Amino acid sequence: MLKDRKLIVVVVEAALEQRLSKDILTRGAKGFTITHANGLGPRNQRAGDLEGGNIRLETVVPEEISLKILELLKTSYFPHYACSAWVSDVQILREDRY
Amino acid sequence: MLKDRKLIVVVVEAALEQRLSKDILTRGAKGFTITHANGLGPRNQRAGDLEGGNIRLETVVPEEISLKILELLKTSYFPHYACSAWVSDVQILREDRY
Amino acid sequence: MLKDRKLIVVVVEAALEQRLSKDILTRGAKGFTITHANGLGPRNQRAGDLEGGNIRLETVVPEEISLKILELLKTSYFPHYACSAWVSDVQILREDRY
Amino acid sequence: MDILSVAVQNLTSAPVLAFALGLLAAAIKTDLRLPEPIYQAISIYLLLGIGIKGGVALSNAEFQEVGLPILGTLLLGLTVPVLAFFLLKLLKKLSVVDRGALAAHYGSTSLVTFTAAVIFYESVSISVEGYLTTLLAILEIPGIIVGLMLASRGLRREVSWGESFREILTGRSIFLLAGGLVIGFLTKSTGFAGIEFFFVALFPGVLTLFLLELGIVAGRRLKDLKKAGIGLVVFGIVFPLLSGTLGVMTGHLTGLGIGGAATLGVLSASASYIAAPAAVRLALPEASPGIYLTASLGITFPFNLTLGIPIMLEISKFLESAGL
Amino acid sequence: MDILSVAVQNLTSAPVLAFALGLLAAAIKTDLRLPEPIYQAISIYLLLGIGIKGGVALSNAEFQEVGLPILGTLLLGLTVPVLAFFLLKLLKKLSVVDRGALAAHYGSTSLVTFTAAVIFYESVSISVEGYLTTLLAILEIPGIIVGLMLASRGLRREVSWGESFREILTGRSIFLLAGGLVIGFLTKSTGFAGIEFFFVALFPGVLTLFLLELGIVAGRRLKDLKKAGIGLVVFGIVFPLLSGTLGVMTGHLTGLGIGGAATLGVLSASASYIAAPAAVRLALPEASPGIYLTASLGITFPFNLTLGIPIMLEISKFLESAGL
Amino acid sequence: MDILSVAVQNLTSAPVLAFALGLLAAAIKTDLRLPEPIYQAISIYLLLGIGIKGGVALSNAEFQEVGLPILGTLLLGLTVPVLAFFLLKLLKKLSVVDRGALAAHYGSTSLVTFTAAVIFYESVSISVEGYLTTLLAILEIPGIIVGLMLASRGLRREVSWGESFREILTGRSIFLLAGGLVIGFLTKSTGFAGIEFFFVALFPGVLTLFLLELGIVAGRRLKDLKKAGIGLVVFGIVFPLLSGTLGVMTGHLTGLGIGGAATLGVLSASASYIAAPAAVRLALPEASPGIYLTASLGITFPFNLTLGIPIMLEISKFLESAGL
Ligand SMILES: Nc1ncnc2c1ncn2[C@@H]1O[C@H](COP(=O)(O)O)[C@@H](O)[C@H]1O
Ligand SMILES: Nc1ncnc2c1ncn2[C@@H]1O[C@H](COP(=O)(O)O)[C@@H](O)[C@H]1O
Ligand SMILES: Nc1ncnc2c1ncn2[C@@H]1O[C@H](COP(=O)(O)O)[C@@H](O)[C@H]1O
Ligand code: NA
Ligand code: NA
Ligand code: NA
Repeated sequence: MLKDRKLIVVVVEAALEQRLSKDILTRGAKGFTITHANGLGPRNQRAGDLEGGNIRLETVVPEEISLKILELLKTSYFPHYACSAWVSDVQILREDRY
Repeated sequence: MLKDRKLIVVVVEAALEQRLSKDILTRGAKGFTITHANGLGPRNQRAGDLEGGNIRLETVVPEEISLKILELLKTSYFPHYACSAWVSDVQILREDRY
Repeated sequence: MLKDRKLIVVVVEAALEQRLSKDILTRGAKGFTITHANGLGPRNQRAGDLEGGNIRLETVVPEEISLKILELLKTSYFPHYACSAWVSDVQILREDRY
Repeated sequence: MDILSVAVQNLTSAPVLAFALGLLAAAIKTDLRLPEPIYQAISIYLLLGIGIKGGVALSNAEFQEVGLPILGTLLLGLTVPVLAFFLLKLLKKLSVVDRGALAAHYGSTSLVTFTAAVIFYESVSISVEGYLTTLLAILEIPGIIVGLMLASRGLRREVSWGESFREILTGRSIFLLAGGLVIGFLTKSTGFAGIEFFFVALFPGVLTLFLLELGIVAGRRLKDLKKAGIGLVVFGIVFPLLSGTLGVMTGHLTGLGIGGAATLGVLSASASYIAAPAAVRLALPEASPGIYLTASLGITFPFNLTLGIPIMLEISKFLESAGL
Repeated sequence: MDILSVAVQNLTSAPVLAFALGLLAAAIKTDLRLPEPIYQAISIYLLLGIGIKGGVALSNAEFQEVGLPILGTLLLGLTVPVLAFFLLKLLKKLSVVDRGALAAHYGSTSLVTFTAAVIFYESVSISVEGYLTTLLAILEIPGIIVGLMLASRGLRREVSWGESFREILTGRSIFLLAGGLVIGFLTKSTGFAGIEFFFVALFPGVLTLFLLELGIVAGRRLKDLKKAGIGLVVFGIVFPLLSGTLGVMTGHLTGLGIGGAATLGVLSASASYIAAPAAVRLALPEASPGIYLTASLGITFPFNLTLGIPIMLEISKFLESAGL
Repeated sequence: MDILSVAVQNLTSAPVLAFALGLLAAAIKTDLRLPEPIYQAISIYLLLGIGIKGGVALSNAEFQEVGLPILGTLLLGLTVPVLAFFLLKLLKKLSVVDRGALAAHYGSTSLVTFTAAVIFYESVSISVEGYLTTLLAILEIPGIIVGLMLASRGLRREVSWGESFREILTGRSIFLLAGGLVIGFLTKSTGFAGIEFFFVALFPGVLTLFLLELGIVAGRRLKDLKKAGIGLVVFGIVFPLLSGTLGVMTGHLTGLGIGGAATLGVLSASASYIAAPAAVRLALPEASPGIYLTASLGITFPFNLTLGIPIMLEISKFLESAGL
């Protein structure tokens, strides 16, 4: 009864919350969950030290959508922004929601 | 030395924090971790816009418990509430704690 | 194009944020992400009820680093502190960052 | 002061303008929000502060003075939701469960509307009996319970009343209001002097910030108005006038002054959007938040805040002059 | 005013009643909590505000006036934890490490107890020397260090003192208190005028909110009382009387007035539940928080807040009349 | 009062000392931070409060009084970033994009510097026209846009101006300032009376807390100074003197008093570190935050806060006495 999906986690500076959310949805994700986060990474160059840390966005999507999102990150986020992302396998119950 | 377990992540409207925590424990989970979250999903109908967003609960459990929790979600949460959930494989060190 | 890595999630009482971050980096992790969390576990004995809950630290690392971090947790954190940890498989794009 | 200039003065008060600014913020989709913990802290501040002030007032009041108004308020709390439930039958589209949920909201009351009314009345030199807060606390709960019970007739499942009652009664709204009342009653004017600054002088300013946030939240609800339908909009404006008038009358009949009766009218007219939604969401998940939140927060709250408050005052003045 | 009416007035002050309300909230398991960021912000506000006020007072004081009390306080800070450590031998169940941890807590001091005492004394017209804050800052640290050192005799491992000291000294409590002292000392009464409103007039109200939260946290500790055992409860009540009396005596001997000596008694009697637990948790993970937090926050804090404060005042009056 | 004692009084004011304490906190690596939601809430409070106060002042002002200063300010907003952009050519290492980003920051303005200036001037009995807030709001935006446009000459990609403008104009800074102005203008002195306490009396204290946090953030920037290079440090100190003098002159030429002209000087001298970085980060990700944040927050902000404020006052006094 469980179906396979991909979980993408993206950590990015908080100023990009709106933009990333929109971009993710236009790539075909049907939903996402965001928590506020802090962190450290190899780049660690950052605007808005004042404007609060990172966001951690996670979205459960079919594999083909996950590839589109990764492509998006590669072209529009990784080059300029403090951004981390990873993908893993998850399983879900309600197929039509993800 | 690492043992296999299941990780269930449940995202649900914050009003249900107490109820979900209790339900998870009665299904046999020995612990859980909760963070506050926001999100968007296909349903997106929500009480307490005022009373703060979602919670993201995660619990590491043996496979049989994970099935019970999914069953619980299916009968008592999915039909009525804004709720998302996914399962994945994780490994842990201290077998008797999870 | 995707490379395999390990994701370690550590949940620990918030007082240890600084110490854990430093320890993780000295074990070879190149970055980490922290969110604030609450939770319940089998031990549930805790200092600083006052000083706010747990932190949830996650770090994407190569397998050999993940083993070092687990070793660290086993010797310096599990015996004394409220601490949970699990490991899973993830995939990343930019090999040299993790 | 004539009715028009009172209305204008209310509409140009800082809290109401802040609410309007919040609506605008939602309309043009800024990302402005009061952070969640601040929102929570302000709620606690308002509830505890209002409770304490009410308790101090109560400690200065005679029992016979307070007895009748309390009784009248209890009656209001039981009548208004029943009235709402049956009047809502006129809206054919609504299920029994949704009607019960709405009844729970309109049977309960809104702290912020109450506060805005008291601040406004006192700014136009109309005094309000201090123990009105006690009536606020009394009006908070019964309507929710009546509404839930009415709704349960439309349910095909068993309702666990025990758990629901526990959740309602240990909810933070009622706990802080009641707790504040006791603190105020025990600490009296002497003990209150030291904290008056924090809980009185800051109050209107804090309320202004809070209304900015409520404006944003209400503004987001407005997009659901179309879905909700014209019937609900009419209900959200007309019903408060009805229940408000009932409240003002109850006030006059039980011996409150002009300001007190008007405030009881506002209490009765206002719909809950904090305690009731939380209770309804847990006990009645079948009811649609898109309906009850839109009505209470998107329609009735702005209406009361802007027009209801001066209207209740006029009704109260009229009844007084009519010798009631 | 006789002792009884002083005690009653303290028990019915708004902060103490708010603390009681918090205990109740924990007992009936409401989900009421002050959000974490608010709690943190209030801590910063209290520490910085107290520091600044103390600094302003210090800028108005003569050195010879302050020198002796500072010396006496340092001595207290070294004596009290040693006393606690050895008296705790009477509780057979406690390990050396747990005794050291308790010594660290009782050797240090509680900002909120101090504040409540000063506010209360001034409300009954007993003046308190402004530089008592300096003594608070001085009493904060040494007790913790002494306690950790005593505890380390029970450890089978090496302790990294360097890291521990760094963590203690750069902790936010001491940093804000000391920083506030310097700000106040430099800005003087002139510079203070502009911010007095925020840091003085609001103070009791903010403290009331804070004590509500502390009541909730202390209430959750109460369930551990049974595990802790009767011995610990007795210690948590009797020891503060002892160390408090020592403090009052030190105050009188070093030239403080009635109010100042009573306050130094309260400082000495109070146990830390912010700085000490943080330091102990990091440096002494082997010690059980169930013991030291329960004692300091669950027993001694409520005792001092309700009874300790008026008792220290009586002891101080008594010593004064005894011509000490 | 001579210039030196004015400077000393500014340096020993509570807000400036709190800023210094924050720098120290960063230097010794304490973990002290104002929690994020508190920081956000204080921003909202400051912006809305300043806006409202400005609006009330505007409602009391004559149009002809305000017209010229507004025009002059607009001119400043367009001139200063262009000036910055071209002077920065002297720093050979900087790319066109980085120069544009810096121009955007120095063309815009800093709310906190403005506030500290007004509070300080009034504490030394120099009155400041209330509608200066209007000028603050006007100076916020144009500089950012000019800076972005200048920077875009160095980009090899298309810039989506539409999206960028939307993000800038719906940003919370400008929305709250402008919204506050309207609220204040409509509610007038009468409506303001009730909230004056919250928005006026508390203001300097809240600002003190805020500056503690800004000190910490600025302190963390200091470690980037070395990377930034001596040229940037010089620019961060000399350019504000230049643009500030331009501002004071504009003030005198358009009819402002001594205090008003000095404040316009401070506005012009100050560099944005909230609105501009947010806009630049989104629209110009190629620009290095290590350069623009370090310059505006790490160099220019502390300079203005400590020395710039009294210097602008002296320049204003000098120009006045020179009969300008
Ligand atoms: N190896 C990692 N594991 C988890 N999170 C990371 C890792 N590296 C970077 N991050 C997160 O990604 C953010 C951006 O990294 P950076 O682009 O290097 O500044 C950091 O602030 C962290 O929150
Ligand atoms: N595909 C998804 N990936 C991650 N989180 C999701 C997803 N869909 C929904 N959610 C989360 O689940 C919550 C409830 O979704 P919904 O029931 O559609 O309102 C949302 O607010 C999101 O936080
Ligand atoms: N099975 C679990 N799944 C997820 N988180 C857990 C689990 N057990 C414990 N935790 C987290 O680890 C923290 C420490 O647990 P403990 O050491 O038992 O107090 C708890 O507060 C939870 O946040
Ligand atoms: Na009602
Ligand atoms: Na002590
Ligand atoms: Na400028």
